[in-house]
Formats: sequence, structure tokens, C-alpha cells
Amino acid sequence: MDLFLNLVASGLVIGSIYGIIAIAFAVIFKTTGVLNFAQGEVMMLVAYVSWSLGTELSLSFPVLVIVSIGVAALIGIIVERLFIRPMIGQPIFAIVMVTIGLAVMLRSLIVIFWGADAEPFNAAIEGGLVEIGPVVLFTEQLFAIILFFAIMTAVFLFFRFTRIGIAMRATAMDETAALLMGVDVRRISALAWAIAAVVSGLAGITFAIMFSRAPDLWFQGLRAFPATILGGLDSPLGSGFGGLIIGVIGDLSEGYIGQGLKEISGFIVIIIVLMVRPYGLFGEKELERV
Amino acid sequence: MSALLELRNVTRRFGGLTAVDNVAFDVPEGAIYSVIGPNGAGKTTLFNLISALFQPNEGTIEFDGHQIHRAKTHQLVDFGIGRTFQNLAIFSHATVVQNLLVGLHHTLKANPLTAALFWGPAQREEIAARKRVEEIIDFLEIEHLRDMPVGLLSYGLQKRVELGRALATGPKMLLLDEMVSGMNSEETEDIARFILDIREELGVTVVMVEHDMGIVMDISDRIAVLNHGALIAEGTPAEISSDDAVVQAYLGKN
Amino acid sequence: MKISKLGALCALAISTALSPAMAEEGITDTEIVIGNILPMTSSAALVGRAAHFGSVVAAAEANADGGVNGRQVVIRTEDDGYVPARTVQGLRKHIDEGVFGLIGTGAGAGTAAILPILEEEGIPAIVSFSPLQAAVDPIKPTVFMIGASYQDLLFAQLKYIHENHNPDNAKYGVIRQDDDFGKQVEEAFTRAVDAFEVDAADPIRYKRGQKDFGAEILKVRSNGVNVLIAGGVTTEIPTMLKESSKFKLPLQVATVPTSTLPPIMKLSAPYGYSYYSGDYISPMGSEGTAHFMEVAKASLSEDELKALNRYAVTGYVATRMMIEAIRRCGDNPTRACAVEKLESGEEFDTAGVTLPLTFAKDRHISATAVRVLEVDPVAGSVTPVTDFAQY
Amino acid sequence: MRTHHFVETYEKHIALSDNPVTWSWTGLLLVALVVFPFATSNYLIALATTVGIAAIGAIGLNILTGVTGLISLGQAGFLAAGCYTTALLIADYNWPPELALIAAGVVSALLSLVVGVPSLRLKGLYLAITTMAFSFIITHFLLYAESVTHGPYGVRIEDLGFLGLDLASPIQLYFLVLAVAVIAAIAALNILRTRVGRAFTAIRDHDIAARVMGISLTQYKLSAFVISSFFVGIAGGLMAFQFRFINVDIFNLLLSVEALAMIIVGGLGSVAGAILGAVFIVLLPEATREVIDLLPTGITSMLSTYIYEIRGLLTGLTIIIMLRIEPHGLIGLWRDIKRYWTHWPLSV
Repeated sequence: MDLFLNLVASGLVIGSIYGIIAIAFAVIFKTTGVLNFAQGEVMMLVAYVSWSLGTELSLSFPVLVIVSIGVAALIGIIVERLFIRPMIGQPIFAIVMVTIGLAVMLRSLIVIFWGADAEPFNAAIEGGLVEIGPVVLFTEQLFAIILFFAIMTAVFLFFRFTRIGIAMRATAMDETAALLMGVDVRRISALAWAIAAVVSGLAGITFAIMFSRAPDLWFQGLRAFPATILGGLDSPLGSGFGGLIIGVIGDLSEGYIGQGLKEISGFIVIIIVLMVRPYGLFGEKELERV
Repeated sequence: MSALLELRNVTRRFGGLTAVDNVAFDVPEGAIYSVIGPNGAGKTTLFNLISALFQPNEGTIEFDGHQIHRAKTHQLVDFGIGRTFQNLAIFSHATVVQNLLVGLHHTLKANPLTAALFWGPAQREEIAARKRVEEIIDFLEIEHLRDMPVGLLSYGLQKRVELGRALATGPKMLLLDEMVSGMNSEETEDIARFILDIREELGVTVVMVEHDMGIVMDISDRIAVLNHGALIAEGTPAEISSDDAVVQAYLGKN
Repeated sequence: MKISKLGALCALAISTALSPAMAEEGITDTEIVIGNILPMTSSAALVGRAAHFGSVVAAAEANADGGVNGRQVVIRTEDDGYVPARTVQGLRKHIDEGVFGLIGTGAGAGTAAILPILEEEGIPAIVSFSPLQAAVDPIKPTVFMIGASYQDLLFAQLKYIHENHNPDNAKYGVIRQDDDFGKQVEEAFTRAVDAFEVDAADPIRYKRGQKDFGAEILKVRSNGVNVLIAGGVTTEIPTMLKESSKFKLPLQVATVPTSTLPPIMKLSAPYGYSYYSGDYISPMGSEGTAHFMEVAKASLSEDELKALNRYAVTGYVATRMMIEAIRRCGDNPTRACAVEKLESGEEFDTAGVTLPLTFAKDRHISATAVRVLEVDPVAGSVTPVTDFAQY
Repeated sequence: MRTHHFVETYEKHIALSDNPVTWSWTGLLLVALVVFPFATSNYLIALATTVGIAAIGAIGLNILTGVTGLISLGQAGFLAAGCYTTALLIADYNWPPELALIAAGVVSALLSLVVGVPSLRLKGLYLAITTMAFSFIITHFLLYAESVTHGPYGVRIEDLGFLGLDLASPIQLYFLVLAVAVIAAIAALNILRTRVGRAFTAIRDHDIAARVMGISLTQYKLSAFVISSFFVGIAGGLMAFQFRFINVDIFNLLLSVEALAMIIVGGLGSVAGAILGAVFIVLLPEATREVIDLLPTGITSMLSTYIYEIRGLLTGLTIIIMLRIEPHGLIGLWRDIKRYWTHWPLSV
């Protein structure tokens, strides 16, 4: 039982990270139909910039988070403006490919700028232990879980109650209609990228605090793929929960079966789930009109 | 004239909504048969049932001895049913010729292996298919557009290509879903002429869903009227235009 | 098919533009080319880059002395991205552009992949980046190796732990990568478990590039392991230590020599574990590497200096040996001569990094003696706890 | 250039090209490809061999993704299956290489049914990610089923001959790959101009209309998977010939992404586009290296610390610029240029 609970907790921690990144994927996909292959790299860029700010300016953690959110939003907007907006109107496929090119570029840029070495990301929240019954977590691990639920709540409230959030949902459903209703579709695209950069950036920072600020951080972006597919590409909240499920299943399968299953259990799960629900657990089936 | 298509108590529900409600009628062989009704009356759903895109919840559909209500969509052309769609469903990147060739799909035999070799029978059947396509191109008078990507043509011409594609399947019966909506009167007349020619020259039975009352009354042999999924009248154009229920359905609510 | 024109033009243009003037066996009147194929990108870039700069330092040192009998040494490095198929491609490119000898031969599987080509082409090579038994056993005519195998490096540490700490109810465990490198790590574990007749938990495998070791450490904990081989390449080690510290597991930890990499020590510092490492060279920063560092400072940029670690030292030693062998051949060095000098039994000086090294006709491996080191990440110190010995 | 021409026979209608200019260019290209290896270095021959293998794989992927519209991110898995089949059959079971190569195509094609059947209901990116998941599972199996696949040790094959060719010789291997690539291109062009290819396109453009035209989605989607994977499997088998040592490391996601990049950059749905894309993506890193080498030595040595990152940067940038200029790929660019010249001076 002790092992089980700790495995679940450990799975929730890493699953929270996957979940947050998956939310970022889903926000962009839902509003623009693009799967952003550079999400992991954008996340890495935010984490690196935030690390530099933290070490150079020695900001307190809450201030660093707020500044990082601003920086992340800016990064999202700049990337969208420079690389995505000029492609509007082109086949989705071409845009997806641009994000792949962008990913390759960002990975290289970061190493040129910051070097190839891993560095610790020191932050005030790090290092303490929290004991909940038999479960032991580092404070930053608990932070990851809390951050996950905070972002889930924020995303829910944003899409449900804010004007702009509702406009984004409208765009997702019918771009032409949204245009006619006076929604600025271009601004929506920029906003989606900004939100995704902020959300994934926070995950990146948390991940860097838990592990290290290293040039392979982008790989977590790929790790989050199964989560967003499991939850539904067009469902930010579903994608989030998908992350938790993938994380927990991964750690449980490693704990009880082994054989390197942790890394592929997520993929096995999505294959099984998609057989039953081709649009993910929480995704919406597209209506086909004849 | 014997019945080519027989619908018996056909019902189709989507969730709580009954889109087609206990509909029954016969389409005689060689007829031009129209299905009309206000928007949302269930006409397109009915077409989708006849072309096996949906399966009825209740009832049977028989065509020329085949049980459509149990068939797979892709078997229809083998039975002899071709159709067009309300919203254009052509392959817009492909040329006119390529579109028409797709219509001949079920008459050809190449499999991936023989296709890859493109030798003997595979080559001969392609040549034969090209000849057949030329006949249809002649019939529809679109010789000059042969190698145009269909997406670049006018709406009316795209519709005509779609009609050609359906003809290419070599049907006994054609289902035409709102052929003339969005066309000007000249284009509409062209289509009406083609429909008559199709019946006269090719001996094909035509079933059409249509909003344009002009063409319906001009060329139909018989008409079925749907309202809220139910069949409210069936008969010759003259009978239909004097039917109270029909007048009620079209005008009554105003 | 009309675009084929473009293809034709491209093919012609490329074939005429890129054809290099072929240098016979990598030697001209003014230059001699020594090649590396190393992971300059990917998760192993940290060690691959360092090895490359080690070669560069050795070449710079030789060139500062006027080169090798008047010829300048040129180091040419191909990136294989830690992928054996690309190691093969890299070697083909080297052969094409003319290379005299080879130092970096990719990681273990990469080395295995290129061995037949090295034999076919008769290229002298000193394997040093990633020791691989198959490179010298059986002996290949032109292939040499310095350094002990990962198996010996780890076994030495386990033996030290067994003899000096011997925890109550010792239970051995291993977390290792699921590739050929991990295989060697597991072999050391099996060998120690058999030799010391101790209790052991099932080995745990992880996929290359994995970051999170929560579940693995929980397994270690529930198995009651107290002697652990943390078989990561680089950043996996601090992560394993971190998770262990959460439960304050009483662990003796053995690691591969990469644990003497400064960034890894820095990352491990907060978790209160010191760990063992084994090496066949003097640790960085010790007296043994003083000469190397001096030359490095003279020949590398600020940025490049930061990239140095122990893999730079092994790269330096191997390149230095190759250069010395060529020098001993006089004015008209040939590959055959260099090989002959290498296996002549004469000593090669390594500038204090190791004792002078020798190869022999029937022994193409050297520097196999291992010393166990205790790494204290907090103090940033690496302390030898045994003498060099064969394992 | 020609502006108008008329065809007199149906045979000419269905020919791959009725234009003598095209045929002569194609012939010239083939001559160039045959002469090329005698005028260059082994490394460039090896590079050309890599391009050829990539082109075969890209032609295969293009049938699935470009023509049929089923996006696959699982090419690495099928390639691995083919590569391991050939290598293991030769190394452990002493199969003749000729049969082992065909077996690569067959095994890969059969495996694609395992992926294809459960993927029938999936669309777009869901399908893409599912194929990616399968490819991870395939490489995981290859790594862990040690008793069959040698797991982490990889598989080595010794010198081998193929229909009298000595594949250890770069030139002879090049000619084998060239021959297979030409056969693959012709086979693909043939498939695309018959009812099979038209059915694939119909499914991509409008799957409901395709069904109504008598095309069974199940049958043709699976056919697309099988045909595509056969090509990819053959490419994998040729990889085994080329490397003669294989392990799973190379069959990573990046390879699948590169494969997709080839057909997108080259031009979706076009055989020539797939070939162009393969040339482009394989040569891009080499080209960036040449560009860097052309810089003054001072700059080059300044860049040397991050030379590989700079190459990555250029690669990413080139893909982005390429797509910005011409989202329809190189083949689209080529058509634009051709149209421009044909209609000049009216085109301006």
C-alpha cells in the first residue's frame, strides 16, 4: 500500500507536468487547428529565460513567476507573429511543418546562447519535504500538483466566463461565423500562442526546478503528446486530466511490471482508448455533413 | 411499369429527433421521381438512407432485388445506384477526366500489384476507361474542360461534372440531391435537359430532391412530399399541386 | 517527371562542386589529419564535446612545437548524435576526405559498428571515448584502446564498498540504461553479486533520455537495496540521488566515471550523498591533469574551456599517443609504421595523466588499472580511496 | 517550351507523359545518375545512396499521407521493421540477401495491417499520433526482445552480395539502390494512374463521395497502409545493406518527422515531389556545412564551438523559409517557375 500510494503520488507529479503541457497543446489546437510541435521548445525557452532572470536579478520566487508569465506571453506572441501569422491561409499541414522547423531552430538557439550544460534551477520553493501519511514529496513536487490544478481552474474559468475566452471557443467552432460576429481571429491566434507559452512555460520552470535546466527539456513536450491525445486534442481540460492518467499509469506500470514500460505505457493506453473513442476521452466528435 | 425502388415503413431517428418517419413509396422503373418538402423535412436523410450512408431504425428499402437497408455504401454502385450531393462532393484537386474515372472505379479490376506493373489487362482497361469517359464528356458537352482541375470551374459546371461522375458508375437509378440550387435559369434548363436525356437515351431512373418547383413540376412523373419526416402526399405533379396537405405544409405556417 | 531536370542539374552541380582533392591517407606535405566521430549533439553531447576539445588540445600542443616533423596536426570531428548508423556515415566521410588515424569512435555501439570498416581500410584507431571489449578482443590489427571497461570501473567500486563498508544485510541493486552501455553496467552488477555472494534485487532498466526516476527509486526502496549502481550517463545520477534523499535511503552508490563531471557534481550537491566513481586517469583538477589544463588554457577559448571534463583528458591522452607514434615514424609516416610504433612496446608519456602507457603486439589495450574515487559533491572534491589496480 | 499539343490515341492519354521533352530530360537524368558515381568521391556516393533510400521511403509515405491523406508519424517503426527483418534474416538465418530484402517489404506491410486495422476510424492528427505510438512500441519491442533481435547489441551483417553485386563497394550498392528507386518510382506512378491511385485520392478529397462511388474505405485505406509500408520496408532493408550494423537508436521520432518533412517540402501527393523532398532534406545538413566552410576561417573557428547548433539553426530556418515561399512544396515551386517561363512575357 505504501509503495502503491507513493507510486501514485510520483505519477501525479510527473503527470501534472504532462497535463499542463497538454493543456498548452490543446489551447492552440482548439483555436487554430494547429498541433504545435515546438511547444516543448517554447517551454524550454521560457524556462531558460526565467532561469537567467532568477540567477541574474535574484528575484524572489513569486516575483520571478510573475515576470516569467509576462516573458512567456511575449515569447508566445513574438513566435506567433514571426512564424505562424505569415502562414495563415496556408494548408494546416504546412503550418504544422513550420512548427517543426521552429522546434529545430529553438533547440539550437538555446544551446548557442546558454551552452550545453545542465544547471540547477534554484528557487525558494525547493528542497523541503512534505509528508502526507506514507507519501513523501518534495515541496516543489507538491507545487507541481498545485500548479496543475490552479491552471486547470484558470483555464476553465477563462473559457467559460471571460469575453475573450468565449470568443476563442466561438472561433474554434466556426471561424467564419466568429469573424461575422466581430471576433478578431488573428488576435485570437496570437492569444492562444501566448496562453500556451505561459502555461507550458510554468510547467517548464517547475520541471527545471525539480530536475535541472538542461537542453533536453524540450523532450517533455513529446512526452505530453499521449496526454493530449488521450484527453482529446480539442479539449484543454480533458488533455490536462489525460496528463494525470498517463503519469500515474506510467509509474504504476514501472513499479509493478518494469521492463521499461513506463516510457511506452502512455502510448499503449492511447491506442486502446482511441479504439473505443476515436476523438479521445473528452474530445468532441466532428459532425460529418453530407 | 414495375417498381425499381421500394421503401417500406422507413424510420430513422437521431437521438430524440425522428428525421424520417414511417415513409413508404415506390419508384417505378424509368420514372423521374421527385422528393420535395420544406427545409428540414428529412429529404436528404432519406437520400442518405437510400444510399446506405445511414441505416434505418425500422423498415426496409429494396432496390432491384437488393436490400439497401442492410448494404454497405460502397456496394451501391454494384447494385446500380449513383448519386450526387447537395453540397458539392467532387474531388476538386483532380481534373474533370480524373473525376469521371473515379466513377468507373467499380467497373475496373486492377489491384495494387497489377496496377504497379501496368501491363496487359491493367493497361487495356485504362484505355477502355478513357474511351468511356470521353463518351460521358461528349454527352455532357464539356470537351473543352477535360483537363481542368474541377475546383477552378464555375459552380454550375462543377455540378455537371458531379452528374457525369454519377453517370460514369453506369447506374440504373440516379439520386440527384438539389442539382439546381444556386444555378441561374440557363444552367437550370441545361440540367433539366440533361436529366431528360439521361432518362430517354440511357434509360436511367432518376430520383431527385429539389427545391426548384419549376423543374420539379416540369419534368417529374411522380412526386413525394415530406413534412417533418413523414410522407404527406404522393402522386403526379397535377395531383400534388392541388393537394391540400401540401399547400398547408408549404404555406400553412405563415 | 519534368522536375527531374532539376535533380539532374543538382546531381551534376554537387558532383563537380564538392569533389574534394583526395589526400592520400590524410597526409599532405604540410598537414596530417586525425579524425573523431563523437556525439557532439544529443544527450551525450556533454561528454562528446569534451572529448573533441581534448583532441584539439593535443593537436595544439604538438603544433605549438612546430608540428609533427614539420606537419601541422588537424583535428576533424564528425557528429554522430549518439546514433551508431551515423558513426558509420561519419567514418565514410572521414575516409573520403582523407584521415590518417581515428581517436573518437562514437559510443559503444558506434565503435562496434565501424570496427569492420576500420579493419578493411587499415585505419589506426585508439578507442578511448567509450571502452568496448570487442574492439581489442580478439585483436584487430590497427585498433587500440586505452581505458578500463565500464564493467571493471564499476566492479572496482563495488569491491571497495564490499570490503570497506559491507553494510548489514547488503542488498545490491542497479538502475541502468536499456542500451549496450547499460548492458555493461548490468554485467558489473552481476559479476559483483556472484563474486561477493550477496543478495540482489532485479535490475531496473530505463529508456535513454528518461528524466524522472521517482518510480525506480521507490522500487529500490521497497526492495531494500542499500548498495546501488546509479548507471546513468549524466544528469540521471543527481535525479536518482534526489529521489533517494526523499526517503533518506541508506545507500552506498557506485557510478560510471561521468560522475566526475563538474555539472553533475553541482546538481548532486543538495542531496547529501557522496558517491563512488572509478577511473583510470587522474581526476580533473588534480596534479595529474595540471599539464593538460595548462596547455588547454593556452589553446582554447573561454567558452571551450568550460566544456572540458574528464572525457577531454582521455581524448587528449589518446590523441597525444597517436601524434607521438606518428612522430616516431620520422619524415614519411605511414599508417603501417604508426601501428608498428604503437605496438612496439615502447612507452608513451601521458603528461602525468596516467603512468606511461604501452601496447604490445598481443595486447592492444592499456591503462586498464582502475582507481576508486570518492566524490563529495558538496565539497566539490574527488578523493582517490584506492591505488590503481587491475580488476 | 510547348504551349499546345494534341493527342490522337487513348494510349497517349494514359501514358505517364506524352511529351517527348519530358522523356528526354528523364533519360538525361538517368544517364547523369549512372555516370555520377564514376566522377565523384565515395562519400558523395554514400550520400547519394542515402538520398535514394530516403526517396524510396518518401515515395511510400507519400502514397499513405500525400495521396490518401492518412498522416503517419510512424515511419521510423516500419523502417525499423524492414531493416531488422533483412539484417536478422541474413545474420541469423542465412537467407540470401535478395529474399531478405523482399521479406523486409513483406514484414513491414504485414505489420502495417496491425497498425492500419485499429486506425481505420481515426482521423488527422489522432491517426498521426497513433502511428507514432505504434512506432515507439515497435522499437521498444526490438530493444527488449533480445533473444530474437539482439536487443541493445544491435545486428551486424558481414559482407554480402546481391545478384552478383558486391554491396561492400559503395558504387555497387549505389547502383542497387538506384535500380530499386527507379522501380519504386515507376511502380508508384503506375499505381497512381490506375483505379487504385484514384481511389486513394478520392478518399483523401471526399471520403463520403468516394464510398458512394463504390470505393470501400476499409479496403483502400488498408491497401494504402500496405503499399506504403512495403516501400518503406524495402527502404529499411536497403538501410541494413548500407550500414551493415543496425540498432534501434536511429529509428527515432526525428526520423519519422524528417520523412514527413520530405513529402511536405517536396510536394504532397507527387512522386517527383517525394524524390525532390528526399534530396532536399538529406542534403540540407551537408549544404549548411558547405556554407559554413565557405566562410572566412576566422568566422568558422569562432563558430566552431557551436557548429552543430548553427547547422541545426540553418536547417530549421531553411524549412520555414521554404514553406513560407511555397507551401505546396518544391514541386509547386517548380510548376510556378515552369508556368512563368511558358507564359513569359505575359506572366508578369
